[in-house]
Amino acid sequence: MAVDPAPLGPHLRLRLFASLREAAGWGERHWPLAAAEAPTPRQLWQALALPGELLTIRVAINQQFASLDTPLQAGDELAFLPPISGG
Amino acid sequence: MAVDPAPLGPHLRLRLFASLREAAGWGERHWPLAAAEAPTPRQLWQALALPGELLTIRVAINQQFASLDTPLQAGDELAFLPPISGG
Amino acid sequence: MSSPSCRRSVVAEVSQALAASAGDRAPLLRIDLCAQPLLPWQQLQRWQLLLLDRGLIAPAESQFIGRVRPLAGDGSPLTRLELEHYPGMTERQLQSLAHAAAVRHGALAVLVQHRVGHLAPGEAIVLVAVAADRRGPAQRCCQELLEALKHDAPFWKREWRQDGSSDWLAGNTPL
Amino acid sequence: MSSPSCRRSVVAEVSQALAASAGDRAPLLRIDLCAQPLLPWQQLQRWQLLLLDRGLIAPAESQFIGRVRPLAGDGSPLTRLELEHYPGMTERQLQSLAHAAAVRHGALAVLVQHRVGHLAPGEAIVLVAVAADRRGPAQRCCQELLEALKHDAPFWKREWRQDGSSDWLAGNTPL
Repeated sequence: MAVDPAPLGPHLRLRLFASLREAAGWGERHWPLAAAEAPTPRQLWQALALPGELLTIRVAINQQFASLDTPLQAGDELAFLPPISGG
Repeated sequence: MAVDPAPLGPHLRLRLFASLREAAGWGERHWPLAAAEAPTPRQLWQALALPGELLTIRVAINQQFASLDTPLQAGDELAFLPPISGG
Repeated sequence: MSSPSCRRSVVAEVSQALAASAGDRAPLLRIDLCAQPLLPWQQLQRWQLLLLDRGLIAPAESQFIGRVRPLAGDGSPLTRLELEHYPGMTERQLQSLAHAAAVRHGALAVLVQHRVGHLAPGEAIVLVAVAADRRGPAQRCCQELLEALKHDAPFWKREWRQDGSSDWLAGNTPL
Repeated sequence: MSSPSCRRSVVAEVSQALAASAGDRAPLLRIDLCAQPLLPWQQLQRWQLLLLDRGLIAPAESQFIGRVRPLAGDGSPLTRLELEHYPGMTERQLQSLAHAAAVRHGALAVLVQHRVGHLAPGEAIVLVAVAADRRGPAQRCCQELLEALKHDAPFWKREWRQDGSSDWLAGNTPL
């Protein structure tokens, strides 16, 4: 799964992991932002038409757990995390 | 602390440990029994005039915890155990 | 003291420097992600030397080791277990969970070693060790930290079976 | 597999033979009283080899190590800790407590190593390890067995101080 090149203008970095990455067919991509745009993870989930139930997904913004309704800013890294199974 | 020699007739083996052994000045002795006699640990504690409070003491008969009021038989090993501090 | 098989997180180094400068109270944390087989006794022995080196005598030490089960969730033999993680976030979360648990329980030191990559059945996945002044805090901290990292550190397990098929696990085994 | 520093109890041998003949369900118990320094990692590694030898892969392993504190109860430096026991009864009680805890929690195997004699500050007093199929039973069994042996196995601690004075402890440190 190739990573698309980062756009020159303001953008988000998007990341998927494990089962979600495989179902979506990509693990990392960039999302260009218009100047005043501050989408939430929930809005991006719908815009990307990602597979599965958002209910089972946790999100991380800049590698920290965050709410689905946090407004995102240019430069942010947003990750959708399927159910965790560590340890 | 020398152990007294075992008497020829029916008897109990008595044992004390740790602080109780040191307070009493002996660790092991024998207690002759008359034919029909079956004293309890509580009775022996009093007969021996052992130091300290019986309330804080546990007894073991033949190396198993037992009640203070169990009748003892010839050949039994009775131990008075001060508060335990293991592990 | 560094392990050839385990990658030391930068976050851990920084926090440890802070801990050292903050004096006796700050817990000593050591957190590693390991791409190579994790040998718990070796790691524990190394950790023990590290504690001695810092002058820490821990009257109580509680440890947990988790290993790969021989069977997959569907009961068929497991050939290997794959552990994916989120580089950067996983280390940071382990660090933050370990620090929070150590402070909550007043632990002297916490060690977490967690595998990533491909593991064979029987191999160690995770090692958590907690040194404390009393047995209660050591045990409770170890237990809580294990639950915390199972639920709040981004790891994903995939079971590979003999026929080449695989499944991502959708959660943890019950406590 | 036998340890040079630890005296194996006869009761443990018998129970293990029984366990072996009773099939998979009986827990593997290994109980030792040690008159010489107890090196926890060595013992754990040996135990691990014993489990492998019996074909036991334990997905979850919980351990506890207790060490001699540097200070006596009155806050003065401790020169050594003396551990008295009741030969025969102590081994039997450890065996019976370990068996009961293992059965109660369905543990696969339990290791108990306990020092007797004179110990220096920092030396290991007790090592308890429990192997089980899941982390909950492993942790709970380890914790319960530690409490049980602290309260129901006949051991007595005496703290020796620098001025040659000593005190028998009248109980355990709080949990």
